[in-house]
Amino acid sequence: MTSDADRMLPSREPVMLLDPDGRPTVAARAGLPASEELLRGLAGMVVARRFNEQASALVRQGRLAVYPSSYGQEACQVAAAQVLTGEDWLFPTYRDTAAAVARGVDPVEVLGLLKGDWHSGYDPYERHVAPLTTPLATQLPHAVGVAHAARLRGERTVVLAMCGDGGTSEGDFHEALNFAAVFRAPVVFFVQNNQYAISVPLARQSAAPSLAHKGVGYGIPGEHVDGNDLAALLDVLSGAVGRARAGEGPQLVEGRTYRMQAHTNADDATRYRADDEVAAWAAKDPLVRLEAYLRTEGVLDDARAADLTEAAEQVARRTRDGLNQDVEPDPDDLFRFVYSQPTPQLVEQLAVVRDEISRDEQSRDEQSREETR
Amino acid sequence: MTSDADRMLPSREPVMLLDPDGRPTVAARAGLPASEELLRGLAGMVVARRFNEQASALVRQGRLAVYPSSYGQEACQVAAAQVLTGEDWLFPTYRDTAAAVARGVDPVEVLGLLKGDWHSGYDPYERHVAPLTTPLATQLPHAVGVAHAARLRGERTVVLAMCGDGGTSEGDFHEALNFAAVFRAPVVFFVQNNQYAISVPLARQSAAPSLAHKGVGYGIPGEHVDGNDLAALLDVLSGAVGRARAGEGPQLVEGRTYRMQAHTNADDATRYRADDEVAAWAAKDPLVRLEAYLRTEGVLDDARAADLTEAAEQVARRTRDGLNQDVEPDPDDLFRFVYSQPTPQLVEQLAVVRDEISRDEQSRDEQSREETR
Amino acid sequence: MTTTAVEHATLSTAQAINRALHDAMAEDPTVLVLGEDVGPLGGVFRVTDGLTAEFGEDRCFDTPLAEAGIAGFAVGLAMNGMRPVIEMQFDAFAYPAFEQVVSHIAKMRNRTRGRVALPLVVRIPYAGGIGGVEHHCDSSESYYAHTPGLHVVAPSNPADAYTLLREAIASPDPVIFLEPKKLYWAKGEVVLGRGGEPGIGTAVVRRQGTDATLIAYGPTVPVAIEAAEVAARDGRSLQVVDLRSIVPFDDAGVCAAVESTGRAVVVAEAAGFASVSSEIAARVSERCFHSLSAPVRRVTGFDIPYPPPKLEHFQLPSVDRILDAVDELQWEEA
Amino acid sequence: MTTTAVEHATLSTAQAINRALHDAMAEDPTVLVLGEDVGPLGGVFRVTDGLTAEFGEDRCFDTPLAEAGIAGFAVGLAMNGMRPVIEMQFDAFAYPAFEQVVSHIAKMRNRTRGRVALPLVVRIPYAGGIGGVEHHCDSSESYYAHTPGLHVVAPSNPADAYTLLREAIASPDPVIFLEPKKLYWAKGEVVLGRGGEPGIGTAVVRRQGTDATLIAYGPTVPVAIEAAEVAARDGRSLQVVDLRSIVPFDDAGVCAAVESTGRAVVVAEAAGFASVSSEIAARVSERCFHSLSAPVRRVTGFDIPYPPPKLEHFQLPSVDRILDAVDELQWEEA
Ligand SMILES: Cc1ncc(C[n+]2csc(CCOP(=O)(O)OP(=O)(O)O)c2C)c(N)n1
Ligand SMILES: Cc1ncc(C[n+]2csc(CCOP(=O)(O)OP(=O)(O)O)c2C)c(N)n1
Ligand SMILES: [Mg+2]
Ligand SMILES: [Mg+2]
Repeated sequence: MTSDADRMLPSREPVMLLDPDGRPTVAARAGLPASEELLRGLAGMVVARRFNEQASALVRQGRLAVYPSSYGQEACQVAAAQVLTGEDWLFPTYRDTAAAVARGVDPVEVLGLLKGDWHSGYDPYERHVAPLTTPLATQLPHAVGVAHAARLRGERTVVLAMCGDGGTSEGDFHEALNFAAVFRAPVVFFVQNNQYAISVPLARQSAAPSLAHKGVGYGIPGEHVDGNDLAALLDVLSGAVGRARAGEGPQLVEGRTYRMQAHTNADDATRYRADDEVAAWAAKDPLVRLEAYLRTEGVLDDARAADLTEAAEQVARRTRDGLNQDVEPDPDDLFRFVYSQPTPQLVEQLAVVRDEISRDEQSRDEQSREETR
Repeated sequence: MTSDADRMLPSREPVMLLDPDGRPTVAARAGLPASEELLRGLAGMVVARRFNEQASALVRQGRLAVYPSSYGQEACQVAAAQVLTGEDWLFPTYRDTAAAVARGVDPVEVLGLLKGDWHSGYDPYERHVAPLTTPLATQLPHAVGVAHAARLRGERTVVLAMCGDGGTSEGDFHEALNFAAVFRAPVVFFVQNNQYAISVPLARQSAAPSLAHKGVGYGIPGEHVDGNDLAALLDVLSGAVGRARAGEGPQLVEGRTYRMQAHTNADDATRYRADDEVAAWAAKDPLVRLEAYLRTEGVLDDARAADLTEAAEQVARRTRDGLNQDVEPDPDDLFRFVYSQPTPQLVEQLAVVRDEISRDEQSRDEQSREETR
Repeated sequence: MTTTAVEHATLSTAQAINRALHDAMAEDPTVLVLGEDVGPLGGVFRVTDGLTAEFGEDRCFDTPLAEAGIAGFAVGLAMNGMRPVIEMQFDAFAYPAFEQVVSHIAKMRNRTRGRVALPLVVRIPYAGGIGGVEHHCDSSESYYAHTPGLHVVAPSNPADAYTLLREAIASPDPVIFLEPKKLYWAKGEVVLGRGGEPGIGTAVVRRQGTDATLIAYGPTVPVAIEAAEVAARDGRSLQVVDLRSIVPFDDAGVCAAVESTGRAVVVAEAAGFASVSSEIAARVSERCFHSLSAPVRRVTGFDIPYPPPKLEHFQLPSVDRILDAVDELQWEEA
Repeated sequence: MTTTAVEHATLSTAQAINRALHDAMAEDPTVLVLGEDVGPLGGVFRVTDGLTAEFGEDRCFDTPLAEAGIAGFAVGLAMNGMRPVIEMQFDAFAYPAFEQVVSHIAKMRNRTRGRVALPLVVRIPYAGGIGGVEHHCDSSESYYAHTPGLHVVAPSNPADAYTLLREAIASPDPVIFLEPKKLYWAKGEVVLGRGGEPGIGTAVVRRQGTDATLIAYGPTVPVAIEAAEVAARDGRSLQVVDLRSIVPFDDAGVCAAVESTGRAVVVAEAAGFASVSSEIAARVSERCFHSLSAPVRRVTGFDIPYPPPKLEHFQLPSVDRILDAVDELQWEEA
């Protein structure tokens, strides 16, 4: 019994394969992910970083209502997508736009929610990416249900479900992990512990030795990993995905990272954290260390780096262009998707809106006719 | 960090100090609770057992609507009350009537909920026993709040909050333990794992190595104990209460016991469990083993045992007598306690009821006058 | 034109629901039944009795004790090709799932522009009249009816219980299916199979009448019918409308009924304030204003927590209280 | 008779609430403020700004991110001598706490025959009109108003925000305190201190008028006033009633107002079905039936999930939509 429990407890320190300077750690002697995987990961991170910057710029330009940036968390964002196959599912939170982009969702559609056109901009079935979920942790039981349904049909699908350190405090986190464990659902719960829930620091969120220690209470193996080390993330997450796929049930992975920017553009992080804390984490940037390693290994040179930057630039351009297009939302949409068929009540209510619009148009027409007269 | 975690993990096997035959185990070499404590505990269990039997009989006689019996769980019921001082608080679930009685609440008032007169029959402040709570695990965050309020005032109060194995699956269990840990609230969470939630066995409730393993995920020491061994329960629970009182924060204790009877009288346990399972647990009866031990030790003899039985008989008599009294509930009560002052709406609604009653009485009077004519 | 042999059976409401679950599961392998104690025990009301035995552990199963988890898990199942039917053990024990119901079950289709449908049913044994203790007798329909994106259905007899549940399970929209507990044991004739009419969204006149209309749903329908029978002995002819579905609401059916009598009493068990009964009264008052000879009256639960067993009869709309309301419909002026 | 120097200040609604919290905390050491981000950050709307600095970590503090936990924890605090004021960060993020609110906060006093009072306040920034994304703009008052045992209050201006919150904190009953987000930045004159009248349970006529009565609360009050101003230019005199408290409801005040005009329009942001606006329409229709020259009309949110920012203006009751409803009050017949 307790040997079982031992197996479920995380390692003493978060797994790190590349140190902040990009040097392989002792743990890396057991092997690092293949170079092409790491290069693919770096490419993803360059895109993610650029995408974060672009989206923040679009907020300043008034093109997005709000943007919760994952700047600094790009290793987690990219690894979450990279360890999955096409048939797998990703369940992102509201902050995980870059992960959705990494999984191939159109960046403009990913930002739909934050642009204000509609609540979700992309088709979840296209890339098997659930809608970005705002109510924290509420998507986790959905992830378990998707995984269980697949398993009932004998499919090999794995679901990777993301949440933040703050999200782990919600009852839904607990219920989801417990359901997954009891039904041995193939779900990898990936907690991005970025040290803050808006202004609330981790210490006010949990007194646990680590968030990965929550696994054993459900009978789920828990592991923590340096969340700014893409190599370690790929290693630990793909191990977890592999075990889930092999029928070993759910897994819990905590990525220790840092929210480098304010919660959203609307937030003022100086109210609750010190600059030197931010600076210390800046020195652990996920892109810097992987780039350093790949250059040392000779896998990356300036030309290749320029290619990555150019590819990221294209994503940024596509994002910018897409968001700069003004789409006039159709008021009929308000009533179109509430049910498969509108209720008689909605039919009446739509008529009210249409009537208002046509009267408005009429009076505008009349006005312009008068003006041209 | 991990050394902290080690400290929070339960022992390999549930703590047992007296084996099912009442023989001290190896673990008991470190000491057993004082004989008078054990005798007090046995007295409590004899009362609890008799109370369970009496209440079940009152259901058969139609005096109680329903009774969820703690028959077989008397050691947990009594220990929960016995380890607390008067200033402490007990938070029982709907099944923990015997624990409330053990804490000195009037047995008739304890059964108020199940008699159907009112939702809660006793004054929670009198003995510091919160109302029996039916929605599972919802009382646990209340317990944390009570503890925190006391601590803010510098009081030494400890709160013991009970729930079942089924209750641990609820989100409120999670949120309560987490709040307690983060605020270092002096709460002992005592899970009576009686192996079933109505018909659902533990294996469908949790895949954890033990429910006590849930502690570490919050930073709370977890321990499990043979829930039919009063000596072990007193030892472990009073240790937990003491540490909580000393400012070491919350503690989690799982008592492994068994619901010997059906969920309530309305349940049919043969639909989901086998007789031999029940029989195996009958051999571990909490009263039998403690009585055997105390007789061996010479603390208990026939005369003393008869005293205990007589005391229990008195509680049963008082319960019976109280429940056999028909109290006509006052319809005004429907409106009296909803707010500190009734809203104008409730004043109107009470008038409707009073009017109906007086018209009923009038027509009954008229009828009887006609009949006597 | 095809002729179908129509199968009938005399069933209690609980049996009719059991049969509907059974028949839906037999027809469609994606229908799953899950919840607390719905497996080997067959549910605390035996509504799911025999389903695990017949369809296996994968099709009808117990879950851990966590209502938000059950609802959220069902969202995932429905997102991925299943048609889950979940049971909330009692009305008030559905509240922990409120967030999942309101923010996801009700909104998923709308959020995703119709791409993610959630064909799931939330079965809730509800309302009082069975001497249940606290938390076991809530009439919670107003919370759901106020939440756009949900269909809310409440049968008043075994036949409707079967027909409406079959339709609910087949529906691409999420349905809150409210089962009046006190009618579980009431027997009636049931037409089996699909295609039983009328469907969700249609109110039905249960009793013809010309003087006033009683509008009821779920557990108050039999009470309204009884009141109409008593009134008939006193020479007053009361019509009884059974809503059957609260959302969608049958404005046409209800208005036609009320306009035919010119008077209306709404009868519902739930606390009246800001409730489904308020909605009915408001709609009827607005839409039938010029046909009304008297204000619309409501006979509802009082605005108090559901009472303990020994006092519950005061809370339940009774025949007498309905007749009192009818008496107040300003007959002198007529 | 004592003469008190009355202190005034010009404050935004957010500042008025901050001041009310501050003054209550200064007067009563048992008043605690807790929730997500209410501490050092001062809340996402800065409503709790400065309270931790002034009163210390024990009096105003952040909790873990768990709304049910916050509400349940507050129940315990209130059971044990404190007066907690909890913040739910946004309307829709209060739903996870629904079970605690409905089964405990609303019922504890009644359950214990008045022995356990829960003097606590649940502050909820609510409703729309600020371009917020999904889950940040719900009008959830109907869920609470339907739940017996809660007081439900919604101020429409800084003065009421201050006065009503002071009274809510002092109340021995639990109060759901709904803060219209879009009014957070609206400034107004505030009378500080206790004893500001009128209190919870009293509606107020915000604008005199003789032709019809607009009944509003919270965020729709300024819109109703604006509509009345526009109507006045067209020669129609509209009265505006501000409910201020939904529960208790001021039947006397509302009826007197409606009877004085004979026509009424209810204006509320929430989806209309089975809502507070249904209740108002039903009550007014029933109680003022013979004074009404036209059916009571409702201008409410549609029965749809709250729309995304670019479409929200269609959902919000607008001046034009209110005036359309007024136009439909059958003036020809008058
Ligand atoms: C149920 C719920 N409560 C509150 C919020 C408001 N809120 C949005 S983000 C956030 C903090 C989230 O912290 P965390 O889970 O650590 O994720 P992060 O923002 O760090 O990515 C809060 C409180 C919400 N979205 N959902
Ligand atoms: C929130 C909630 N959901 C469902 C129920 C119905 N119910 C009553 S007791 C019970 C089983 C409880 O099991 P456990 O927690 O193990 O306690 P035990 O009955 O074994 O003492 C259930 C499901 C409830 N009371 N509360
Ligand atoms: Mg975080
Ligand atoms: Mg149990």
